[in-house]
Amino acid sequence: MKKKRVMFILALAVLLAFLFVGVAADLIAPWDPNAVDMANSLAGPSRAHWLGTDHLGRDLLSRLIYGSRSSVFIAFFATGCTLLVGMTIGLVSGWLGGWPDQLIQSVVNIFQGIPSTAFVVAVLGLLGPGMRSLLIAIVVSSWAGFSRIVRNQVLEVREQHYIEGARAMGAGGLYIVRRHILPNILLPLLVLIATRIGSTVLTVAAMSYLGLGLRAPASDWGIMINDAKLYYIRYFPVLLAPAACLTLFCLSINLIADYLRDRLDHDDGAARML
Amino acid sequence: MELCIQDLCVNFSTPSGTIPAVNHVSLTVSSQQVTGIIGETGSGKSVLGLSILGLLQSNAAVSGRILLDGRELTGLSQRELCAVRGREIALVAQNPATSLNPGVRVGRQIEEVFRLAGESRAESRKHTLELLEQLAFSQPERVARAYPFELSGGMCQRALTAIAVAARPRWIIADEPTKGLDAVVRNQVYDTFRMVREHYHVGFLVITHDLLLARKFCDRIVVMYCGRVLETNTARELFEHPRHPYTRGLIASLPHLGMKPMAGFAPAFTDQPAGCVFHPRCPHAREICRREAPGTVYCGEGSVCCHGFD
Amino acid sequence: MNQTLRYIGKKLLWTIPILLGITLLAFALGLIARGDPAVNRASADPDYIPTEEEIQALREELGLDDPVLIQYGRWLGGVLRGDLGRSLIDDKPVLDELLRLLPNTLLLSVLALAVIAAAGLLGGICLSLFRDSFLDVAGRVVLVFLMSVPGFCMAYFMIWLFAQKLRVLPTSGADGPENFIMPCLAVAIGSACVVIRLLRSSILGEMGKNYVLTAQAKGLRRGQIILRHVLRNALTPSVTYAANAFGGLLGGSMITESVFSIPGIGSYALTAISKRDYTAIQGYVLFTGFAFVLVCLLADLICAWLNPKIRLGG
Amino acid sequence: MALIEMKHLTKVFRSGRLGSRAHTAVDDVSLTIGPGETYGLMGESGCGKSTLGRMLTCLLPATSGQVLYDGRDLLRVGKRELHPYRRRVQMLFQHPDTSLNPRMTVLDSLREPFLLHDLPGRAHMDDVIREHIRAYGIQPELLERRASQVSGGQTQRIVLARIMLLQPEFIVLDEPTSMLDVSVQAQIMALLRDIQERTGVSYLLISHDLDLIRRSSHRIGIMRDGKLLEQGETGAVLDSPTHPYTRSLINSFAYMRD
Amino acid sequence: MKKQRLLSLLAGVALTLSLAACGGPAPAQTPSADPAPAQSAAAHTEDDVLVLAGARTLAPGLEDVYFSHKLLGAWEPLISVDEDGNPMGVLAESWERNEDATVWTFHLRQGVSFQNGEPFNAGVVVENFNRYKLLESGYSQYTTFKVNDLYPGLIGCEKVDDYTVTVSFTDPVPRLLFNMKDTASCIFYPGSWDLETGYFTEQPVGTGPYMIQKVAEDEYVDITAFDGYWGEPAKIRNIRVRIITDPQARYAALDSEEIMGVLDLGAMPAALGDELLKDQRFAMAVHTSNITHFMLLKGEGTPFSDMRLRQAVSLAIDRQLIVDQLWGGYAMPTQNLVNRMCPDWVGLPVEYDMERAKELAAEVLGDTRISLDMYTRSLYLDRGPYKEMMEYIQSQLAQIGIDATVNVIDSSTYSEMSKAGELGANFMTHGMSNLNAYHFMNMYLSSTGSYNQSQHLAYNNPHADELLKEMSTTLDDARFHELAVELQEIANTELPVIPLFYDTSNLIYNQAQITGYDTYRDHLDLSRLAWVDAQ
Repeated sequence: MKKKRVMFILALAVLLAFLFVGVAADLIAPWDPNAVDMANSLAGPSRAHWLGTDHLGRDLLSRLIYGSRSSVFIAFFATGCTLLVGMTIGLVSGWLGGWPDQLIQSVVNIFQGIPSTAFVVAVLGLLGPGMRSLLIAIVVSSWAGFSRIVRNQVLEVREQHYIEGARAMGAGGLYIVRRHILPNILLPLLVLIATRIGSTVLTVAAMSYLGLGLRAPASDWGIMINDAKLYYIRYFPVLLAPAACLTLFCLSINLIADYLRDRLDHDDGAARML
Repeated sequence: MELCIQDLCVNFSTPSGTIPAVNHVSLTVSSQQVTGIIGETGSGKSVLGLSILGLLQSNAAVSGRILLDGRELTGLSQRELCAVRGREIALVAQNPATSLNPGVRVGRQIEEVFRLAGESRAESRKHTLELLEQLAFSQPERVARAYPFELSGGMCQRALTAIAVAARPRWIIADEPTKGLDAVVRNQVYDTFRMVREHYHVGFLVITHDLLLARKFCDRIVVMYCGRVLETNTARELFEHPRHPYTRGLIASLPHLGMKPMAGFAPAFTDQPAGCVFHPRCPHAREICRREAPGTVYCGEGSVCCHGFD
Repeated sequence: MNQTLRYIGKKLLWTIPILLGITLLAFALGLIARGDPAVNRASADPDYIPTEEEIQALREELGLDDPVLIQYGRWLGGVLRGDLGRSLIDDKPVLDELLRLLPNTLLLSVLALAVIAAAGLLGGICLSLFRDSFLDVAGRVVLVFLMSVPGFCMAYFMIWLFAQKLRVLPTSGADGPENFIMPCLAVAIGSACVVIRLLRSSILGEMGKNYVLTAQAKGLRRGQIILRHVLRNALTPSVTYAANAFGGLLGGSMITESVFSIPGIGSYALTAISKRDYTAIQGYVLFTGFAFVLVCLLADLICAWLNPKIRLGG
Repeated sequence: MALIEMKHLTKVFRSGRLGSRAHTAVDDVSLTIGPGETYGLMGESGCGKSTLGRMLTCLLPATSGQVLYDGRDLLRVGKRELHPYRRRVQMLFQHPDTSLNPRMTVLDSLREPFLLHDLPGRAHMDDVIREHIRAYGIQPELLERRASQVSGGQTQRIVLARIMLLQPEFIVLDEPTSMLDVSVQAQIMALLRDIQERTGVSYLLISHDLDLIRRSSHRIGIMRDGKLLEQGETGAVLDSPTHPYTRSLINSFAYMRD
Repeated sequence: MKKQRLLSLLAGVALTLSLAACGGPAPAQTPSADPAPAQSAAAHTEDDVLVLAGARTLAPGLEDVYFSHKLLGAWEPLISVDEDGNPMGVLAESWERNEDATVWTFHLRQGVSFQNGEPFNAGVVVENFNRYKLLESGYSQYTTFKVNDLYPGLIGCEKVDDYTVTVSFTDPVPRLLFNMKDTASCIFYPGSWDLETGYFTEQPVGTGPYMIQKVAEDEYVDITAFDGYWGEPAKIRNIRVRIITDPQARYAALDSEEIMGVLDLGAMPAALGDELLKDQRFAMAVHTSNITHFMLLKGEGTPFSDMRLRQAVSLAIDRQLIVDQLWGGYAMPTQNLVNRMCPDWVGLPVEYDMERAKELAAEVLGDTRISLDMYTRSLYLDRGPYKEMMEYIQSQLAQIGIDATVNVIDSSTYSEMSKAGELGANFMTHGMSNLNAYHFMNMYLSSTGSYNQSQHLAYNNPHADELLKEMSTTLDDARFHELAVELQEIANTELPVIPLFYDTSNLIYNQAQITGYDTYRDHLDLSRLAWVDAQ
């Protein structure tokens, strides 16, 4: 058990590091990420540029730092919005039951009828690239899956006796949802959020790679990888650095999700001891 | 034919400390008789039953020896234990509804035992239908084709019994056969077990918290509490003249015998009392009971483990 | 047996409103598109700027000024007759293009599904069989790593390794079967890792159940128990995820198809999007939606076959 | 003088598409329970006794019939008006392990009545609770534990203590001890008897154990497939049963006892 | 149990690191270091297929007015241009025009037959001209066929005898030959197009050295040598031109010798090209291209209507640095908007002086700073490091008080915004397809020029208008050249638009295996390609 905890702490540290770097990008970044210095493009690591420069002579390290700001923040913000939309609809549908539940579930089925990547790309294609449409695309394409999972959790909790007990004591719907249902679906929700952030980061990077993500002035790891496509032969870190950041970030998120999922199973398992 | 347990200890290591489920139990059980192990939740009766077949969870530490006709089971490797399970000692597990594979037809789960014994597919099918007929199933074909969730609690129990009996074992361990069943179904289970006992001459070890079933079906009874054996005796003798205060209290709390409650609560695993484990709840507890754990005293056809009989 | 048929009937009946809903969704997506497709139709050649009249003539021809409902009705009528409309750029019927490009994407998706299923089954069973052994822990670390590597980096790494350095496989193109090995791996690795982890945790979950105790009491060894008893019940979540992934692949994996230059549905969608050809995008969304719903239906039926409680209890 | 009276209570469950398949769980049951009285409801599993109990506590809407309490029909009372009655009619459930919210400590669970109704002593509720639980055999150190770290018997005591904080007049006991051991069952039934003597609360005891019902109820009702076959004084019904089903029940319990 | 767990963790981490590491350093060392294939492949025989690759399809099919790109050699025009940009006869041997250039007579080459064996004669040319008349704006991925621009005032084409035709116009067309270059005078065997629309209904037949054998849409096109070709027969019998959209995949295909060379627009980005050239297996054929890269500044209602500010912007851009750093040194910096392949082109000075740029900017802006939104279309990104160039110019303009932003937009948004005049600065390419100096300069310099208005340049210079008017009517070629030179000097100083550099098409090919890529200075001719060690 201890080994798992160490991995969890490590992953959490990496995640917080990325967040901190994203927030304090202006302070940390040694150079202005967009300062072009054509003379020494694709230069190797030097005292001035710790990780060297990209094909336009811009400092690779600063671009990574600012890249983390957009990649990481979009992932968290998009997942946050999906969480809000999906959870509220899932809660309403799970708690009310009856025909509202049927209605919402049929809408969810329709939205889930289209594979998520195709959906994101279609929405992006139609709304045009850019941060705003990227967020809309991610939320629109993934709220359905989210709300279905939340609904199933709510249905499971609703059957327990302590909910009936609370209703017997005269508790209203809102009170029960706030004090009984939400705390009990929190942990499975955390697992879901963690896995979803991991996949969102990859989707954002993929969309930027396809040129559908952020617009030219803003840059994230996906765009850096796309730019590096032509120059990585001459100076490999141009591709390795953003790819490594992306992989490391997803790795830490997935490890955190694993740890939370194990704790979730652990709770249920305890009862079966004897 | 004898199954003898010598000084068996089972401890479970969990994140919140080690749990002593069974400590220093010694028993001898003969296949000529039906032996019942009575005890309440947390008394370690199920753990004792499962440790005979080596089916405990991975975090269990077992010490002491279990001998089947002189052959030591505790030392066997997994492969050898698999040979013993089913063929020599069979198990009828707890809560029948979930002890059958929900995705496989009942008939096939019974046939599997015959196939394991080397019979052909046709023979196994024939034997399965015969066995179901014998266990008082009115339409054996329908039951064989049905899935476990399509059967009632009683029918599942009888199907489990069929699985146990199919391999012609010499011993059957039945773990809580009547838990959560209605009175009518409970009687059916009793009738089934009695038929199996007479027809297959099988040694029974019944683990239950249902005192009435134990009194009616078992020849000898062992009373367990907090992982220890407090008293053993013949069924009739134990109910008419219960010696140990816990046994007396248990019988007195039966609804049709006055339902008089015992004092105190069963102790949690992590803080077991010193001396005699029952002394906090025992009306006749004396100073010695608080200090020293009593030894086992043999009298008449049974034994008791209480300072009152030193 | 008729209960099973009734269950399948119910499921089929239920997909029709979903398909209708998808057509509504696809059309709505088309409507919110920014930009005037007529303008963009005429400006494929970079040096040529369309005049005002030409654009207006095109708008009439494409009926872009009619009220929305009429456009939807006309479009839906077409869809039911199998006509997904014509591309706004090269005026080719969308359905014919999609069907022409389908074989490549289908081959890629089926190969990927095979890899996901094989790796998933093999990996899931091995990891759960040798629980907490060296293989299990090392395997899990590698899986988490492979899951986190973005698809396109994996693709480049493979091209560089197999095509340039070892010269074992062709770099791109779609003529021979060997061209599909690398793209299939690039697409399948991510999902395969997820399926392995899913199957492993559901097998271990099932191992804790009571019927495993009965099986052990019959004298079966751990391997036999997993194969004969546990696997059947543990497969449901993995089958659903694999079907979901396969449905997604049918939508064409844009990146793999563009990196490996495989003309498939994904690359068609990508060009349609860059040219803002919203009839083609609508057709694409509809096509993948239909395929996805059918695949999910198939997955439901497999799950129903796997555990009878859904089929008969339903 | 009836504390609570059920008249022609019926509950039909609709299932399948457009409610094509109907299953009558409770079929035209009428019974009255006086103050301070325990009414034993005996029947095999699936005979609708739990459904009846849930309708009584307004957890489940009835298809037809009346539940007269304090001169009012609880089924027709509006939601806001029902709130005060909620305090006076409570229920104890069969499965202890899901009767308490696993994410809350025992103390939090016991505080809930104060949050829902303005009970006396609301300001210093913790002290009131600590004092209150002594009478229910709950050790103080249990208060900090989570629901999953408490045994079945202790959970039923905690739920009982929580219910009694609301000073109810009527409690439905839905197979309160069927999941417990014999000795713990005896303790819980003794506790219920003390509470009844102390507060005069009346019970509807639902069980499939005839011996338990015989031992602890003043009047008894036999139910099968939603119908109330026979009811009356416990001794009268069990010594000279009129309905053949009652006789077979008595024999099957006697079968095990001789 | 504990120790074994820790061991497995370490092994797992080591495994993953090795996986990443081996992906790391290895490619840093250049491809040439790895061992060349043990022994060079056996000598090539007659029917070995030569595989080449390009970024886009060269045979779009029936939807395209030419069916396939001229590069494939499936069809030939009447008139083309030689390496110096002067008109050269292909299917038309010689020509003369009447006094006021309203009637042109063409003497056709004899002994030419179509790929279906039919003879090439005057009747065919007349049919083709009838088809030209139908194509007001013939759609093509390459160059749109606009008959009113190419043949202004065309009356028709009459057959004089079997091998002579006359083409007559309502008013004089002195530079007709330049207009008729390549795609404008494509000749196909009649009967394969719809007589109302002019679009092909079946695969057309041309007279070129190669026949189109098989078109696998989006994948490749196979061509085979046409034995009955009137000119020098093709050296390689079978060629397959594959479509590999991703530049990185083309690089990998060349390196693994799957393809022998690349061709067409954006064949190989400079950065990847340089890497390949380090390996002596590869060489680069640099062909001049008629495409010039421009930076257009919106003049209407902006400070850029002031000539001095435009000059400041031009002076602030070091064109040589852009060419050397981003385009691998192959492009040619220029300030003259006319393409160097045009015969009337004249070399003019290209200046880069940041100090004078700052002075000029200060004169116009004083110390206020202005903002400038620079746009380019997403389809240019694959053709070259466009975004990188704009980001360089962005940082240069910042030094002279102009805060620029870089925006990449898709084609349809581009058309909308350019129509609405929202494009502050627009980076684009413009090809002089028919090398007619007047036609090109009129678009930008004349106050009523099509690009001047559509791109809101707001440039008008009455003197330039006069010169242009005279140019359009003069019949005297020498006078035409004089006027062209004077206009170029005006544009070079007044800069209605800011030309950046002349593009070159850099085609990488495997010189160890094939030759003939650089037969001509200005274009690639597939029929001249040959195996190095052909038997």
